[in-house]
Amino acid sequence: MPVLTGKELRIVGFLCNWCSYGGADTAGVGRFNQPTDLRIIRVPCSGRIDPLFIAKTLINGADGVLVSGCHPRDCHYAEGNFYARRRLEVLKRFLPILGIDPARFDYTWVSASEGQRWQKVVTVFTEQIHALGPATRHENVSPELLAKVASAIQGGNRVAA
Amino acid sequence: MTDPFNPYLPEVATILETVQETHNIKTFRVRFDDEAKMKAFKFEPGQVGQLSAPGIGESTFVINSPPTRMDYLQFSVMRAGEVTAKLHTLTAGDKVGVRAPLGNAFPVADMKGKDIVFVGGGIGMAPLRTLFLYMLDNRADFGKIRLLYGARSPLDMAFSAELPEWTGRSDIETTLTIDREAEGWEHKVGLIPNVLLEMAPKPENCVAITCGPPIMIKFTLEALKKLGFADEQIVTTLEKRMKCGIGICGRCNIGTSYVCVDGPVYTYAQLKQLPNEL
Amino acid sequence: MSRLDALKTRIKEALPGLECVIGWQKGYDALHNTPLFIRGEADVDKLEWGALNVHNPAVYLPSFAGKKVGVVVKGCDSRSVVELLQEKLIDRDNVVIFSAGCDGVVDIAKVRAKLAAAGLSAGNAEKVTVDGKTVTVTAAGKAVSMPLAEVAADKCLRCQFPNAVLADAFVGDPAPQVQAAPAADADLAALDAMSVPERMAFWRYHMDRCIRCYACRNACPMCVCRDHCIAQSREPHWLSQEDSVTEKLMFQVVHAMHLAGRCTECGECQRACPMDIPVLALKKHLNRTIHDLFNYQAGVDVAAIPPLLQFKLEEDNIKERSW
Amino acid sequence: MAAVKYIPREKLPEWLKALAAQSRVLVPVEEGGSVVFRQYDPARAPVFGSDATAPPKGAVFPASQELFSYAYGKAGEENAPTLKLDPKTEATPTVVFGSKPCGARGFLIFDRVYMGKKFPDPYYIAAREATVFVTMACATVENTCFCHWVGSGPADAAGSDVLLTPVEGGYTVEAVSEKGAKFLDNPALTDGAAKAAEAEAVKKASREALGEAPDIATSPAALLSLFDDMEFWRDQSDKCVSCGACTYLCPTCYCFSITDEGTGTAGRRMRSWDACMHFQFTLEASGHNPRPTKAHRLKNRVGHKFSYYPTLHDGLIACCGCGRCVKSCPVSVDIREIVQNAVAKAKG
Repeated sequence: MPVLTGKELRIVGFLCNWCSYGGADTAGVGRFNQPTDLRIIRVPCSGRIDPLFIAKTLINGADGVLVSGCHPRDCHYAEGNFYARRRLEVLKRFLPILGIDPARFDYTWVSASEGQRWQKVVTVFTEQIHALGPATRHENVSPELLAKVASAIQGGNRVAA
Repeated sequence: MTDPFNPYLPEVATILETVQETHNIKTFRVRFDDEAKMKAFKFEPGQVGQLSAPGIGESTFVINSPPTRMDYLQFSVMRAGEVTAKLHTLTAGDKVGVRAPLGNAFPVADMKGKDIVFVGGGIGMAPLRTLFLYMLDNRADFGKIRLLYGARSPLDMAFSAELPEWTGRSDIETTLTIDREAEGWEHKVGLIPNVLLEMAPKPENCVAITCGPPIMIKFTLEALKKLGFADEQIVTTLEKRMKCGIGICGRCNIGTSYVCVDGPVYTYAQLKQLPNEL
Repeated sequence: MSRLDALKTRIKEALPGLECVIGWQKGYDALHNTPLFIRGEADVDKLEWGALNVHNPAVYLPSFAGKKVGVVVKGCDSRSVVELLQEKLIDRDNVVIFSAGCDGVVDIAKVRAKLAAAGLSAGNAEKVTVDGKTVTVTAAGKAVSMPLAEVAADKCLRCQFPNAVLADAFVGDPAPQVQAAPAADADLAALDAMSVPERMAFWRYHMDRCIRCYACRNACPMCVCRDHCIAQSREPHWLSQEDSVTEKLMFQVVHAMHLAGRCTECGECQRACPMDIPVLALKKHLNRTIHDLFNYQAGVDVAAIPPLLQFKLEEDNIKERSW
Repeated sequence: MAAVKYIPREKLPEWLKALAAQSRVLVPVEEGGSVVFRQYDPARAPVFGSDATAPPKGAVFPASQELFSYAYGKAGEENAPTLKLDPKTEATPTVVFGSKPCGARGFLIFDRVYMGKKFPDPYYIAAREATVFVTMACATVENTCFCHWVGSGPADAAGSDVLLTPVEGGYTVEAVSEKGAKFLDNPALTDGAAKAAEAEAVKKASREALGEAPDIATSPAALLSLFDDMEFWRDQSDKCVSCGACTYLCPTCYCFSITDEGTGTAGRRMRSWDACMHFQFTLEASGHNPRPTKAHRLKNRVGHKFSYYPTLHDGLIACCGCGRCVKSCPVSVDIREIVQNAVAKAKG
């Protein structure tokens, strides 16, 4: 997909059908100014989001991932977002061990009527990703950094040899 | 310098026509885009090809048109997995890849001058069709030709457009059967092995060629044995998961026999020699 | 009576009612034990108990669904059995658990390194004796002694469960708890000390040599999907066949995330890895996260519900971002 | 055969640098506790002492390689849709330096299949022809070594182009093939006649260290006779966890999968290592699987190596006896034991 080099980054949004997708729509209908980096994938519920969707997106080079669902206690399916909250929090804390900046991923709740909140979330998150700049992929680690880390590993099965 | 032959590289072909045979069987008639290659293409009845939907993958199907009719190569595809599901979305004008011919062929030379009994069940009619039509196109070379073709119901019967011709010809004897009574069905009702026993073909100077689902094959073999057919007089075809189609990749072997090159056609006598791993 | 003899006696008594009993026996050389499937009384005498029983036999249990089997376990292995019971992946009535106190098992990679330092190859091991706290390996005619603490598996150094969490036949005296509070995990400490980009380089370095054999997955007692793993599915197409670090690391993420709140840290994934890739570190990190967030440890309570299969209306430790 | 040459240990880098100037040179190096073949880097000392964790199989048969790329063109108002397939069979000139004899000999098993008369494999042939094996004879052997069972030995030059033998202070160097002879033209190599006897003694000693090999000549018939004895195969496979370590690390395992990777409009058809120990290997779209359990699959693996392949290829066993399948197996499944059990059981 064509990216406006230097201007846009690749941010993927997973939005639940019932609240946040509606919230984004409300923001659009209200003609609120928003950055255009976000590509939205609509899912039935934040509880449908396998944390691996996000991990795969980031490992494959996306610059940021934003998840948004219904506010807790407002889930269309009663409790999907409660499960999602646990999974997403675990994932967020898992990312740094992989070498991915956890600031590249956030999750939040936006209801269908909260067009302004959506505008704010998108704007803040996009600015946050722009501050981080384009993501590096594992494949593209610089030879210098690779050599530095490799020389620190003395061999053996251990991380901390 | 021309590149050496690359057995992994499909010929790009165009679908000329498709026929929705049943709810899950679709027939594709294709021609190579390279006319010179199409004109030079040779195969024998029973040989298979790998039909590709590049981007999804390829699967093995018998070329079920006969080598006597080279306007196109015909493949009939039953929807089962990822590749066949993709192929079913294709239509006239779409591109496919074809790697063919692969595998062995029916022992046609051994069948000359003999009576022939075809016993086909469901999609198993596809491999028989190529040989059946080849024999019709060389009718004088063979003795009495009988076809027993069965399916679960009339709606499951592939090649239905051709059935009136097959049943109407006087130089062959065609019997159609379905498993259970259906409205408007004018042919036999009964399981293939039972109908075969009723037909009672004589084994003398005769070859039986059968293909179909495993359970049908099992009971058809029993019926043929009951009728007195020797193992050498019974010919069938095998199916295995294949990737390379050229005897290398290692998944279609039954002991020392690689179904993709040594098969898919085997006599019952040959099958009995193989280890039990169907 | 030794722990081993006591185990043999109990197994012999129970064997007639069981499909088999899974334990360990001597392997192809002195340094390697190997899983044993006791199907007849003559097999019972092959049973071994000790520091070379490195494998987790719980991995085999789900494949015996519907049959009643026995399993000999170390304390750590018993947690896998408990977790399988927690998730109803095996039936309590169909498993008989034999156990004894465990004094720790070796990490063969560490033994290999010790021998290499002495100019010897583990591939020439002729004799291994474990005497209390010392392991002595004879290779190419030379005996090398090493403190068990220096060649024990990492998990043993921080072991909380030297005795089975759950057993039907626990024989002999319980093994003593590891003295002193377990130190922080060295692997995690090392990764914690790295910057985020350094960790990316770390995984790039290690995953590069992954051969995608899936030994880590297949040796994992909690990887119960086995033949139906999404790593090898085309629909959905989670992983491609490209020989890239991205694909290889992505599988480790799949494995780790599917173990979140379920992993008992038996270490089989890393032990099984023929390429010595430190894949356990990912699970250790997740376990720490799970513990921090939900104060939960997998495989210690048959009645407990894994943390990602439940929730609280107000989470105690999750601080959501305010925009 | 050309005369024996000699290279002192400290001159090896000089020779390696000269080779690396002309081709890709792969040497065994230590990486995170494993020994793997990597492109020669003067800053990383090669490890020649012990056998590499992974053999140099990927030098000729990569874990994953492109067979061809595909690209669809959309139908316009005038033109029909298009499909373009673009194969790449070229290979990089490569020297595999410092593999053990078993690692090089593995390709002799490949050759019979990939260089057959009916369907020679252009990808394999290009890579094979572009690769030279400078092999290191074994001065020591390990518990898992059994090359002498399968008609080979610790100084077997079959499949190699040059054979080095470690001697005091350095290595003797012998050209094995014509291709290899061309590589000895380097000032770092001197006359080695004085070292020849010592080298022969090293070869003899390591061969003797392996001891006598058991008689497994009847393995093809024995394994076939046990085909339907599923209790035997259950017992042999009980502890197997069905991973692919044994096959992927095997210098003779040559099976592969073909998959398409890419988007709907463009991508690549890949060939990648596959393992007969995986359930998916023979799984058919219908759901039927001719090798549904690990017992069936292990039977095929052992059967292929010690029965079917030798039956088809003049008795050549499809195993080079490197022992990696034993050493790297997470549960120590021992193929030697299985073959011996089969031979014994078939004898009755």
